[in-house]
Amino acid sequence: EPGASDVPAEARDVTLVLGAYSVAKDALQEIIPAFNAYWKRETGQTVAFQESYEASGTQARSIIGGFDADVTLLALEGDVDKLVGAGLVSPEWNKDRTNGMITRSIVVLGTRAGNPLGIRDFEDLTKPGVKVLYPNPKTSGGAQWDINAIYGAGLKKAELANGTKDEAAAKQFLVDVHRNIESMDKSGRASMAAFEYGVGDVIVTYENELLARIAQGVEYDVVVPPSTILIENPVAVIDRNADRHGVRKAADAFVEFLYSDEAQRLFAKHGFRPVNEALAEEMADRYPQPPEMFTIDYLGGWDEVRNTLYAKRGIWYQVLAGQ
Amino acid sequence: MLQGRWWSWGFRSTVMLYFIVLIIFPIIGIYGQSFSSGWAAFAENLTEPLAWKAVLLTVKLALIATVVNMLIGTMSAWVLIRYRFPGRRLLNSLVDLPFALPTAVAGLMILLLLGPRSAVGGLAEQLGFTILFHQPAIVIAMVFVTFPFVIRAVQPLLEEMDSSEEEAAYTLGATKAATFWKVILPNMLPGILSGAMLAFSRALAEFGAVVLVAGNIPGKTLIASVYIFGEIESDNTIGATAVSVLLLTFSFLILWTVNYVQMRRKGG
Amino acid sequence: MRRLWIGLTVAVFGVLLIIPVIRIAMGAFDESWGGFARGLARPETLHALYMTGLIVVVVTVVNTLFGVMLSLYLVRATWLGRRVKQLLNSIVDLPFAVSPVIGGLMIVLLLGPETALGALFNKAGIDIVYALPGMIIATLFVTFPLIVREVMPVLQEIGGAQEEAAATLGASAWTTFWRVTWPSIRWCVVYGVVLTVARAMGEFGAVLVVSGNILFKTQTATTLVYQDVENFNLTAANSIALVLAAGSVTLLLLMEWAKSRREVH
Amino acid sequence: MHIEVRGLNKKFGDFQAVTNVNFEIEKGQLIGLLGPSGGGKTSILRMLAGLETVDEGDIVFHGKRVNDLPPQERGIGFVFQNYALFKHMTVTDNIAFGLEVKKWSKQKIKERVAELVELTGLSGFEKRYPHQLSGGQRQRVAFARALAPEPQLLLLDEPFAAIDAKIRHELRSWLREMIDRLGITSIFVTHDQDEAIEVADQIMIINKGRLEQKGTPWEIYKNPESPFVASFIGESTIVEDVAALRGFGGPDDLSGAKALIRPEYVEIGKAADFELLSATETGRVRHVHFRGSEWLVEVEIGAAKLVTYRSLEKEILQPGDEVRVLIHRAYLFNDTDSWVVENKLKEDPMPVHI
Amino acid sequence: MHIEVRGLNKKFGDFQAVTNVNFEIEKGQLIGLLGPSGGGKTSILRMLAGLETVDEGDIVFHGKRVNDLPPQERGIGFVFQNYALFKHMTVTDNIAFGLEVKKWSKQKIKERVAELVELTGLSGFEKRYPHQLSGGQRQRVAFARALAPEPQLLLLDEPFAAIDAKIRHELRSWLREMIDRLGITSIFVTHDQDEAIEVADQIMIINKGRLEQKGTPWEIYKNPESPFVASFIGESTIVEDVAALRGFGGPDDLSGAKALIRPEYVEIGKAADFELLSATETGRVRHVHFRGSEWLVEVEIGAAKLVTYRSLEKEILQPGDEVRVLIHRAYLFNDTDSWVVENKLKEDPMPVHI
Ligand SMILES: Nc1ncnc2c1ncn2[C@@H]1O[C@H](COP(=O)(O)OP(=O)(O)OP(=O)(O)O)[C@@H](O)[C@H]1O
Ligand SMILES: Nc1ncnc2c1ncn2[C@@H]1O[C@H](COP(=O)(O)OP(=O)(O)OP(=O)(O)O)[C@@H](O)[C@H]1O
Ligand SMILES: [Mg+2]
Ligand SMILES: [Mg+2]
Ligand SMILES: O=S(=O)([O-])[O-]
Repeated sequence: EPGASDVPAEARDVTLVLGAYSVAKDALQEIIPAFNAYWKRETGQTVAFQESYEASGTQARSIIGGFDADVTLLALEGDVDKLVGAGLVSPEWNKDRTNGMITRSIVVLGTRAGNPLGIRDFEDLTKPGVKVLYPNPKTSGGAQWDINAIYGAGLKKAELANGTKDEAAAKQFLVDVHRNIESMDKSGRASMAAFEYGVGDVIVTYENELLARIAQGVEYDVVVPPSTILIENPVAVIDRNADRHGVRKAADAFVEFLYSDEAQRLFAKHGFRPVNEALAEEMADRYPQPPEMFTIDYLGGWDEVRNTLYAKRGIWYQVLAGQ
Repeated sequence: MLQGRWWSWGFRSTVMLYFIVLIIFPIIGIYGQSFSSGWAAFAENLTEPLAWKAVLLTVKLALIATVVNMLIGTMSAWVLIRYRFPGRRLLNSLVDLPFALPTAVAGLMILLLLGPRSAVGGLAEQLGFTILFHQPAIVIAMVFVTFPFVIRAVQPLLEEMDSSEEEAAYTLGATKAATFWKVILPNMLPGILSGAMLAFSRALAEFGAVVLVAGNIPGKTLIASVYIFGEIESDNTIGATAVSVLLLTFSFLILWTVNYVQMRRKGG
Repeated sequence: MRRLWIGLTVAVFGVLLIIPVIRIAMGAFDESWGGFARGLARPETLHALYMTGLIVVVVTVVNTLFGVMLSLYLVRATWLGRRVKQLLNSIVDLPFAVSPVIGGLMIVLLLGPETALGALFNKAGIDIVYALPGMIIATLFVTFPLIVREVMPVLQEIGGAQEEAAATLGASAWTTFWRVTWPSIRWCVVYGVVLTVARAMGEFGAVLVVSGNILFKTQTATTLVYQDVENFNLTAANSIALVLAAGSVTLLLLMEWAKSRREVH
Repeated sequence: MHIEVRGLNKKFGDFQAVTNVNFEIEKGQLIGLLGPSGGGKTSILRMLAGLETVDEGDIVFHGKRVNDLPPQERGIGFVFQNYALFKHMTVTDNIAFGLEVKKWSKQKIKERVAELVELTGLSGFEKRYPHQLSGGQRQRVAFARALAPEPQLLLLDEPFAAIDAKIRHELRSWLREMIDRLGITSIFVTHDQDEAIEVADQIMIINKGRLEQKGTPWEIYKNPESPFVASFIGESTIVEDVAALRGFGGPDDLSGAKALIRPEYVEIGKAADFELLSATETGRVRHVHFRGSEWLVEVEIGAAKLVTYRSLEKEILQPGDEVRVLIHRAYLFNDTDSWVVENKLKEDPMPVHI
Repeated sequence: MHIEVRGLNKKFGDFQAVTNVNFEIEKGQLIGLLGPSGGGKTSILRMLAGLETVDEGDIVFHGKRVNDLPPQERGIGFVFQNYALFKHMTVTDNIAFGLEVKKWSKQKIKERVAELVELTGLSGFEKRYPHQLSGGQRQRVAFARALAPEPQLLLLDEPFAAIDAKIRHELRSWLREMIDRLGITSIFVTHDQDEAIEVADQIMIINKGRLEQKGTPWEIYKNPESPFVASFIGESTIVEDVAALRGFGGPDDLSGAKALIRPEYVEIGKAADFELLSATETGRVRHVHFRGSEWLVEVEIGAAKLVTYRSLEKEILQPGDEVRVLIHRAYLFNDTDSWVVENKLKEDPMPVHI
């Protein structure tokens, strides 16, 4: 920008463009004012935000297509990898204390109030007559976590039974669950909405989504399966855009702020698990720890998952196509 | 005089340019995209069972929705133009509602009105079938969003129609029904067809309303536009555009045939 | 017979249109008047409605102009061959057969900042995608067939005799159009305009893809409604939907009224 | 079909298009409705067909009041003034329409259509659509379409207006023949008096919504009941001052009366051509027009202008020539009355009151 | 406007509607296009107006080729066969349209419209819409609309078809007068030979897309250049065996020739009526029709049927009466040639070759 060097950086008001995945919206809309107050206090600079909330994949694609976001919060590490691939984000983005992750959650099962079908575990989803909801992993980042959880639980079960991570058994487990699918919506939110409007008996979704609804006064039972996956959602500065707009400093500060206690508490208010160990410790009673919880690494990391589960003719495809 | 020529030449070129840039370019773009990695990739994306099943399902349901709309649309257009009854103007003004409603709201409406908790949904459930998240819901959504087309295409024709043809039929002994079928209907036919074409195309491509009320289960309730959306989101632009191209080509062939037949009939 | 048809039509309208509208109205007033007003008075609602209004106006004006001219050419022009006309005629409808999502994607792919054209505009300081121009182009694309399809059959139906008469009386093409053709097609143009307005107001898929759905910048009424639905803010969603529906119905009622005034000569 | 019409009235808005029309038509007759444009002919026909509601009065077919019967139950055929062909049907389909409605067999329909196509000279045009036909061809299709189902009552609105003399002749004689054979009652509208006189059994003269006179052509020609009829039928010139004409002055009270004199009442020639030279007077030729099969000659006698015909075989006259003129007869009328007067010098001077 | 047409051709699809038509029209002339239905009259007119493209040939106005000039620049007026009135305009607005386009002043437009309304007998209908008018009224509006801007070339497609004799006469004489006053060139289409003969300076006979003959009515009547023209103009009957007729047999080679005999070539009467009784033969009356101003009599001589006219003033004949018949002249033709023969017993036996 012409004249950028004449004016001291602090004195100029800046605009930060934020592209986030939809589930994070409520929390972010509380965090942004907090950051603004903090930053004003610190530097005297006012930061105006332009926010966009879309499904994680959509957001990533928009940014690659030219949407000028400076900071992005996405559902999956994989989506940030796409940005790295497009040269928008430095490959070093996740070399920090939490590997670039800003929130955590786990995949749980939500049932109607009182859990009328007595659902306890993923296993129960295979029973005939149980109508199951999860979104479509093609379009929804949340759904990939859901499928990962079910598949992982299958692996865990096989491992407990005969000591090996039997992929065939896990796949069969996925097939059995999928047999009871009622609807695969386009996003986690849409799936949740359908559940709320009376469709299905059980929804597989983020823990924070259910907690947020319950906090709003909707009556659901949250069933935490003994073995499920730990969800981690990343944040990243879009280096190219931030540099071009000359808002590097504010962008970095905003990301930094997200790690702060203040922000993490706000996230927690909306049902997320903190990434900050001290805080996690403090809130341990609010978030049950499933005994057999596993992370994406149990499945071999995102690269492996992409190559086996969601590959072109991969396991998920075979489940869908009934092969 | 020469000035007049220039004007008309300018108008022609502007309109044609607009048409080419706005309509033809993007469409060529879609074709270009789908073949951007060669014929093999294109073919592979289409021979994908999930893809062609979605296309088949979409075509089938869109056809059903179009036929339904041709029937109720023709009837409604007729009633709204030919009969005078209280509330006619209001009904006439409601026709375009499905367009004005965001398709997401349309989907939501269907969800709320036909879902398992609603009276209709409950009744259907008792009769042993589900509407929502199954094929009936898709058809209903398609019928809803394409409702105005046939009506709006037929109405002006009915208004412009010369009544003497109808009178001639009466004097030849044709009953009202026969006159309708043989004289009035053929006169409305261009409107019905052009409305139906639009409705069909739109139903083929409808996304917002359907995605909310269809189960999107591949092979069962996954329609093409949702499939396309999935492919886009999972970064398979070629797969998405390939299916699009298939639907487009199909639409184009139908439209062309209809136009051809109509032009042939008119000989001009 | 007459009764039967009227009854059936009213039933169809009742089931397909009136009940849903009532349901929307009920949804909008779920939390009584206050909820409705709150839903609408939010700054993002006002901005989104403003964006929608802007798009509707531009798109309607441009497409009406070009739509009417193209219909005239497709029906009457002798400088277009029969085959060419047939071909163009079939292409006109294609935007409808293109999934709006793909339509939007094409605009991003053709005009995005990475493309040659997009870079050109970018240099000139004009953003196309993820900004108003892109949204307008997307809506233009999606609504293009409406007016053409309304006007063409009527032009065919009335035939060229009156226009020929005007030509022999020395009227220029321009005069002939306004004095002779226009009065005959005026109502279907109006129908087409209403359809265009409605469709432009309600368009979702294409706009979603090209707008990036940026709050206070590119968010339109429809994408806002969608977001509200996803965020379980049904009252607000219904309120906005109700406003859009009321807008289009009012437009049509106005048209009916104007028409009935003209009918009594 | 026997037809009776009583006290027929029709208004469009507050324009009285048809006023108190009464008539009766015997089965099998061919009636010509003749009258000036805008007189109400089409309106009467449309009411008979049931296409226009009747404001007042009764229409009775076969002794049965049909006012409320819809057109399709009246057993009529109608040829429209503007043809009203089915745009989307070929010539064949147009003609076959009424037959298909009546559920004739395919074979019979085919034969009938072929016969009518032949008759109306449309062979070779069977597959055409109306917009591909010339004006006269369209009218012939309309004609054939109405005739095809052999209706009981045939209503024809200017059926020959766009058809040339030759085909018109053929159609007329075919119509005549069909009417006689099947006993079809027909009413046809025409603005052409020659046509009405030539074809019709009876003529009804309609003017300003009223039925002025009904009768055979000869009756109407001989005894016109009103000056309107007299001037409408046949050619004529009006002479203001009758008394000035040789043979018409004298004791009779001709004050206020005008004379209508037809060309055939007037004879011109050289002195040698007339036996009763005293009844003639001198005139001067003003114009001579060729009229297809004779000359039309305009002569001036003082202030009065007269026209007469002259055979092509006779010596050709030139404008300015002096000729002897004999007026056989004149049709006199004043505001209240009308009567015919013969040339008193030629015959018995008794006026014939009607 | 001086008009020249050279080698005009027009096809619809592969139907040849107009074939190699050539003619020239002097400024200020009134030309009648006469011919059977479907002959191509409308097509020629439309090409002159620029409403139909010319496949081949040139149209030249005032020495300038106008093939590619659009209608609005040709300075023409056109009366359409189907009227083509502006549906949404009143009578006044329809007539005023061409004047407004020419930017006449309000006052002048008003006067001109009033004049034309008066002339066409449409007073009182100024505020009506076309659908509220009778057929003839519509045609009159079409007529007035085309005349209003006083075009240089007036093209009229059956302008009088739906108008009654009286108004037709007025319109015609007004048209004639305007043409003479302003030097407007006019071409009008008609299927009615009487009309063409009465009104036109010159007649062009169009048949099957070809121009058969062009000339004054009297020329065409006297010297028809083809059997088609001969039979199309005037009434006539065809006699197959000419030699059997008295006065036409003899040394000439009549093999294969047929005779066309017009009513005015035939004279009937009692023996006393004829000077050259040897030239007559005996015939029998078959039918007598009233023809408005004379009788049409059909007579039979052996196998031949003839028609002739008879004055109303003469003694009335009855079917079956025996009469003497004199045939003055016959128009003979075979496949290659045609010529006129006079009755040899009556005059000089030299045939007149044309
Ligand atoms: N659009 C068309 N397509 C095909 N044939 C046509 C078309 N228009 C006219 N014709 C044919 O061309 C011939 C000449 O038509 P045209 O209208 O010139 O006849 P016309 O002499 O005006 O007859 P009429 O006296 O019946 O009006 C007719 O045989 C007609 O059927
Ligand atoms: N719909 C209408 N509204 C008002 N006036 C009408 C309507 N239809 C006919 N008229 C008037 O009624 C009168 C009679 O019309 P009609 O059509 O019966 O005349 P017509 O005798 O058939 O004349 P033409 O020989 O010109 O066809 C005319 O003056 C006409 O203007
Ligand atoms: Mg009439
Ligand atoms: Mg014609
Ligand atoms: O918004 S989701 O990508 O988690 O569905």
